[in-house]
Amino acid sequence: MISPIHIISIGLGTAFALGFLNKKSNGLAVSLMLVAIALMAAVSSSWFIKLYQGAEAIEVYTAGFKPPYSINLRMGLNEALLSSLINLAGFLGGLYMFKNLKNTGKHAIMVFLVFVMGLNVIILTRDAFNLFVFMEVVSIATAGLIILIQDGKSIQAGFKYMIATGIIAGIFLLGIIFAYYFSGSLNIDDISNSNLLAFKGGSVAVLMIIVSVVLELKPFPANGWALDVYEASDPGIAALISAASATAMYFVLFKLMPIADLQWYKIISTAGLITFVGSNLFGLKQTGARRLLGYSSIGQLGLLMTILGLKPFLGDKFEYIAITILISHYLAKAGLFWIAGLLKKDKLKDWALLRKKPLFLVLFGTFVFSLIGFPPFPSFFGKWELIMSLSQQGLYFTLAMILTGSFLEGIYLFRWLGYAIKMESNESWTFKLEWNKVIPPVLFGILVYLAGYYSSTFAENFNGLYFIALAFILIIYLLDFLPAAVKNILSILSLALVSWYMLPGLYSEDMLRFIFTLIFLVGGILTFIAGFAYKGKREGFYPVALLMYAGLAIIIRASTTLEFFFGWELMTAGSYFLIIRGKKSMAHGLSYMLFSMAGAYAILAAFGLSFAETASIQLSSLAAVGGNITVIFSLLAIGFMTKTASLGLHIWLPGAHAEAESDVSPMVSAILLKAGVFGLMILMIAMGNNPEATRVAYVLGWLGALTALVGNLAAAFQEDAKRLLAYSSISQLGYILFALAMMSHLGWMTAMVYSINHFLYKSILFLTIGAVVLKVGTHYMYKMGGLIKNMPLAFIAVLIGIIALAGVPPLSGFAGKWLFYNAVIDKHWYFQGVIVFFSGIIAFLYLFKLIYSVFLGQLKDNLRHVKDISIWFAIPIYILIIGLMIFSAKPDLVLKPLGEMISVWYPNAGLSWEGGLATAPYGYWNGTGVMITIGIMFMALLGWLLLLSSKAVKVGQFNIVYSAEAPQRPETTHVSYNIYAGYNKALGWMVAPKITEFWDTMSDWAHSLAEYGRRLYSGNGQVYTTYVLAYIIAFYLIMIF
Amino acid sequence: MEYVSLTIGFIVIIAGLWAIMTNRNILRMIIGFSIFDTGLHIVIVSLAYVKGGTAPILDSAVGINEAIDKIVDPVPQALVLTAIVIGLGVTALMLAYAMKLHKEKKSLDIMSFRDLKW
Amino acid sequence: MRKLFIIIILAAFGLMLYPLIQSFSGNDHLSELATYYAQKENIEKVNSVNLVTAIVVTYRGLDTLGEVTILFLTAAIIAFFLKGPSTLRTLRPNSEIFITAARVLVPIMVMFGVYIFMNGHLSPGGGFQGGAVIASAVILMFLAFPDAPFQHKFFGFMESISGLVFVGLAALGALIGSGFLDNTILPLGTFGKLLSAGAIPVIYSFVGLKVGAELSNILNEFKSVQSDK
Amino acid sequence: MDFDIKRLGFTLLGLLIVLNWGLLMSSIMRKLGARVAKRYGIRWFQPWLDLVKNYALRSQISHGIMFYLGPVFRIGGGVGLFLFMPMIIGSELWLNYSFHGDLVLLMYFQFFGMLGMALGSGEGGHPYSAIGISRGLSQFTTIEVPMTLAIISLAIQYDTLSLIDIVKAQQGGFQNWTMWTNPVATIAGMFSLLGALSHSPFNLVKAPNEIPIGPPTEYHSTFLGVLQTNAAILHVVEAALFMNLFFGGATNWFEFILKTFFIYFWSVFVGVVFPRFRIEQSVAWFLKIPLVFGVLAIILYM
Repeated sequence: MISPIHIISIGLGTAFALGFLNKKSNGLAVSLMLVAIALMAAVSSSWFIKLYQGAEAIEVYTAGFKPPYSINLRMGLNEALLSSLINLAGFLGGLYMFKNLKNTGKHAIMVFLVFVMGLNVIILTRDAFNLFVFMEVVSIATAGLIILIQDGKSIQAGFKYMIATGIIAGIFLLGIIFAYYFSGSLNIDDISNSNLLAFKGGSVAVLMIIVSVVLELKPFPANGWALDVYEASDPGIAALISAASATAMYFVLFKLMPIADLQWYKIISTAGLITFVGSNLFGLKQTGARRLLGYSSIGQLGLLMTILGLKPFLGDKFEYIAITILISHYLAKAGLFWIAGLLKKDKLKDWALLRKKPLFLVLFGTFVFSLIGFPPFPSFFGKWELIMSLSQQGLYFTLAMILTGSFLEGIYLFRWLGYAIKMESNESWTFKLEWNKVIPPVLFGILVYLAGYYSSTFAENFNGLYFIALAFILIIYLLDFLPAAVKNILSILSLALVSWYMLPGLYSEDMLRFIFTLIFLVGGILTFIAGFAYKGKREGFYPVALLMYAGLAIIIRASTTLEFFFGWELMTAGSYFLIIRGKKSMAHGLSYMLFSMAGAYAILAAFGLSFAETASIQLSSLAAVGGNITVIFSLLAIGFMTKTASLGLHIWLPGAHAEAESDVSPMVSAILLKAGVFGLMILMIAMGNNPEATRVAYVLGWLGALTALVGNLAAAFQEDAKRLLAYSSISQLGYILFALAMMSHLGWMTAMVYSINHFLYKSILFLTIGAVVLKVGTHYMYKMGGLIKNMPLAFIAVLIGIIALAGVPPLSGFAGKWLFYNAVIDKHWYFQGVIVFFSGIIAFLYLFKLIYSVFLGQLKDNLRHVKDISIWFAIPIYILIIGLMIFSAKPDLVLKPLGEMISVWYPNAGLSWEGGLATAPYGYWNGTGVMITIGIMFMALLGWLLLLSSKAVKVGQFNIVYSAEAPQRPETTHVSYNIYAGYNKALGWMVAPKITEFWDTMSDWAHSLAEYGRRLYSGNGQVYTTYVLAYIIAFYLIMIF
Repeated sequence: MEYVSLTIGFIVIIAGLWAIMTNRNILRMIIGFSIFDTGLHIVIVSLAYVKGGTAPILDSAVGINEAIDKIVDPVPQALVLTAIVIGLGVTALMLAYAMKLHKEKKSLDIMSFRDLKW
Repeated sequence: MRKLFIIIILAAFGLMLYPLIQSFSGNDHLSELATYYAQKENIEKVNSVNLVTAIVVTYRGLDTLGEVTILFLTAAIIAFFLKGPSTLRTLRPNSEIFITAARVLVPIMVMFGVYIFMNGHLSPGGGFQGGAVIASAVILMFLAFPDAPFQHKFFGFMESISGLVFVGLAALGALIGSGFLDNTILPLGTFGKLLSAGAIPVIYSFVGLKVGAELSNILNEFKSVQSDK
Repeated sequence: MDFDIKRLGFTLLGLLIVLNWGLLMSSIMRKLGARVAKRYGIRWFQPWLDLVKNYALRSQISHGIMFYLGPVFRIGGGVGLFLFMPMIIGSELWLNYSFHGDLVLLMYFQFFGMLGMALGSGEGGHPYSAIGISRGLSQFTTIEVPMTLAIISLAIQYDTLSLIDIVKAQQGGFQNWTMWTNPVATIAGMFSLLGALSHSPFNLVKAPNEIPIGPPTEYHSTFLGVLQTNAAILHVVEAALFMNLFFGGATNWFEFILKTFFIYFWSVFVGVVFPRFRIEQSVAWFLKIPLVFGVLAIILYM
């Protein structure tokens, strides 16, 4: 093995030797530099491999004397890993900047090389003063690299950087020299053994050392200079500062923390937390990509600092958490800066250009998701462990703040991602992509996935098989160049395979999961069939759709909370991309994502609390929770309700579902929302027996009832067909929530029947309306009309769908209503029940409006030649109708097994069966009998009418009494426009967009706060020095009190 | 004696900081940094002083055998040497920056360089 | 208002420094670490009369390497930072006395610089000090002969070669000696003589050359921002 | 399921009785209304004449399949309601097919006809029919609120949702009627009856006098005949529902006729006295006083 000291010899030697080269051989100089960095990387990575295999850490003494007499370097596992990372980033960064470096000349190349070498020494050295020297080396090299582009801004930024770090370095030196005076040694280990904190002067020395390293980590608010650096320097340099320098500085703090005590750890974690939240809050108002990334980098460093501060609490989990989050940040942030450099656009809104190159869009998405901590990226596992440990230690405030910060970060990152995916852009990609600028981000993109897989292998009880699904999705992504039909077949086959693998086992073991698997996967297959109607490639659709289904399948399979959360987040990610594919979905995709993230964090926190109590992450252990049950139950319920779009958390849904593509709407409405239902059921099965949970459930019941009411009322006032159906989904999920919250046999029966029914009829309706929309080219109902003659297939489907939805006998919707009545009376929830019932009747208003405006009334001229819906839509629609009919005619086929299943949890007050006649505690119902009776009667009456009026003459469209004036607004002449105006006058106040206003206000406040707060960064470098000093004073004050 | 030099060192440090934080002229700020550094160096050297000690160079006055009792601590002296050089490097670079900044806006007022903010 | 705030901060900073003075009690004897360096047997291991030099070049040689690197970096950064078209200036001619004095002084100053760094292990002084003296000779030249061509190729070459030698000797210590920067790769010689203390004088000489070259380079860069033609 | 010819026969007979009683009742009510307004009014057999005329008309037009099916749905709703409604307590056969479902089935089956009618006239293409439907649906939603509250109150009171059981519980004398045992629910129920029968002040849906609005105006000849048939049946069946719920049901046809007459009369009486509401007024009205009574009815029995 080559001694680690030769990292210095190689680096410095090459840097000095570059001086011999003349001006013409700048290319050679860059190449030599890359070779040198590669050699350094080889040294550090070979040590990493050796140490990873179990070798002992080694110490290198300079001049042959033992420390503290000489300077020693240590190469342990952590050091080897981090220096490998730094050298890798250095190499790729150098490659990325090949041209810039070459053009600037050998001096810049030397600076770059020394920069990377200096970072290595910072990692390795164990001597405080040596640390200071090399921190200065790096700091000066950074000051040099910042001005590589030599524009006015970068010079200003560099100068601010210099004055700020100048003061910081001075304080650091002062601390070190006093530490030497008090402890008699400059070796870090000796200093930490000498108990400096025992007396005042020593404490101040420790303070100075720690606080200046903290300041190097750019804590909020003493970090204005750092933001300017990120913004102004070349993105390639910013990538290195963010990825490599930050990694090294973080390690320095880690190395120096032993000189301090527990109190200091707490201070550090608080400082980190303030940075994390504050920085991400201010990030909200940013419009420039690089400055935004700066805020995000600082935020991430704050998180890492918090984690370091929590080290005494995290125990042996610390390294795993810190390294996973560090690596995610390292890979993602470098990647993002590199992409920023490629694009050469700083305005966030201009990033729409990126989607001209799908590869980079995918990379961009990957990095954003890995920063936020989505699976399968390392930070997901890190954050998971962090939250688990925090709640185990009872550090709830920290936990809440970390989640808040992450959420804020999510807001701006996803907004940005949304811009890239959806923002209007007319520009074309004019500049050439150089291979040396492409390789680094691509490589980091691949690495972040690999790192994710690797991190998962450390997680307890985590089934690595889930990565097979992800690998399959990757393959589909790689096959994206194929025509849509091929990918469609592959997708259907894959879902069929998974169903075939999962369903038989579940049927005998777990009816609940069986039913949801049917809804998720078979529903998935049916909606995929509709995909055949699309021509072309449908780029990017299949991977994300499969991602959602993979998430759903994992939720079903999950046996631990970690797996469940893994699946939940995958599903969220997949559905986010599905939703944002819609035409005007940019804002809707964002609000969906934000609600989902908030919900996911609520779930995460709840899982953490339950882990703290039961010390187990098995899903079944939720049942053992006792103490914090109200909080855990509420958090989980809120989390799941973001998916079921309950009142207050529903504002994302209408737009998201309405704007989605025709076959995506049923996926996200009929199928995706059921994930929330499944979650609620799992939750209530586990915790429902507790009286405290019952109290929360009572609230949920009211919430469900109000959701149902408001959803239906709002639906009645819509003019957009898909939006109408979306509001209808909200209210249907409100019914389900209400029924679940009853936590009785009949209540759950109702919920299950509603779930199945809603899946059936909402799929039918969304597929049909979607198909119609594809044909007529508008969502607005007042632009349609009279389509019954052109589209009989669609009409019949919608007719059946609305009869079922309305709950009119004899179709299956009535089963839900009947059960519902019995359940409500049985549970004594009369008033809630009446509200739900009332909203059920309101459903007639919008159902009539839907079918009337689209299919009945006058046919519009421009639609005179529209054909019926695509056969590929008709096939799944009619399969679903057959399912609906079977359910209607023989409800006992479904209800009996459901009853058996539910009686496991709620044995009392079920249905009793006599043939087809079901008897509930209050009423009775024979679905088959009703069907037959009504069928015979209907046929008889039809026969009678046929007999009497067989000679009816068919008349033309306009053979009616009609008089009209010239319209001001053409849509108002359509009779269905604002058809329920009177109703609106009477009851419209109930659906005034109070809730949307509420969330808008919240968002405004956050943004105003950010706008106001970020004025702290006045741009004056001198002021920043006062912040730095004030920060130190603040630390001192905290220390002495 | 050493208390005096230490206190003076601290005073010089604070004076340097005052200069950095109140002078809007960039050159004066850089001078402030030099003062700040000087203060640091005085502090370092003060810490090295041993009562009655002499320079840690062995000559006729201090024999190799009695070095331990007669010299002052050589370590901070070595450190201050390094620190001085570092300070020199930083000052030189700052001056280069000052030249460039002046070239850009024909001004040395730190308030003129606030293009990056918020 | 702002000044008041700064006064408060600085006052608080002063208060923060006060415990340091409070805990400071002077030194009655050497610290343990310094005692080690000053022990006879240890002095003989390095064989340098100037203990500070022993520490700077050998014990804590890595710091010195960093220090050299910082000057190197500064020179390199300034080299590409200040590159670009120079602005014109007009100078009034130097006085005869000044020019004549410079002619006499410059060679002496260079000589003196060389003396300082070559005797770094024997007397106060060393590479940095020597280099600085050489650079002051260069600055005198710039002032006296503003039109004289600057041999920047030569200085660049000096800088690189001395840097390489330094690193090479250091690495050699790791390869054949007992550690990076081990000075015993060369014979330790007789205590107190010019050729003693192993590699220390060699290293320090090259440090001196390097520092001199670097500082001269920096000065040249500053100078060449303005030109006379 | 066994096919029971005797039950079918009795049911058809009952349907015939109900139809004719419905026609007669409507003529009586119209006569009464006319006399109050100091007009002479129609002759008592006018409804039968109308019916025969409409069925016999030779010109028939249709706008399409849904238009054609609309009346079928409509009368299916009326007849179906009759089928699932117990008519005469004490006779197994006059209970019709009510053993297939309970009160909930009845409540939801009302929509069957409404929905079909709405769709049928919708295909007619005349905008007024859609306006009529929108008003009808709007009003109907709120009518159902006090009704539901009343029914739930009854379900709590009698511990069942089975209409037969509710009626049986009211037997044994005048004092056992819900009217006396649960007066608040009865009031709420009777308020919503006003809306359900769409007499003034809640007859904007049909607006029979001023403008040709509403579904029936689209239909004529046989179709209109079918609708009139249905109207006759439906009025009686609705009244029968309230009779069963609040007034002790009927143990014989005489009692049935008497009770349904008075129930129907109540709505006519109110209609003669009060002027018509606009649609938003009637929607809001049902959510005021009747709602209060409905809520009270439940609170009293909780």
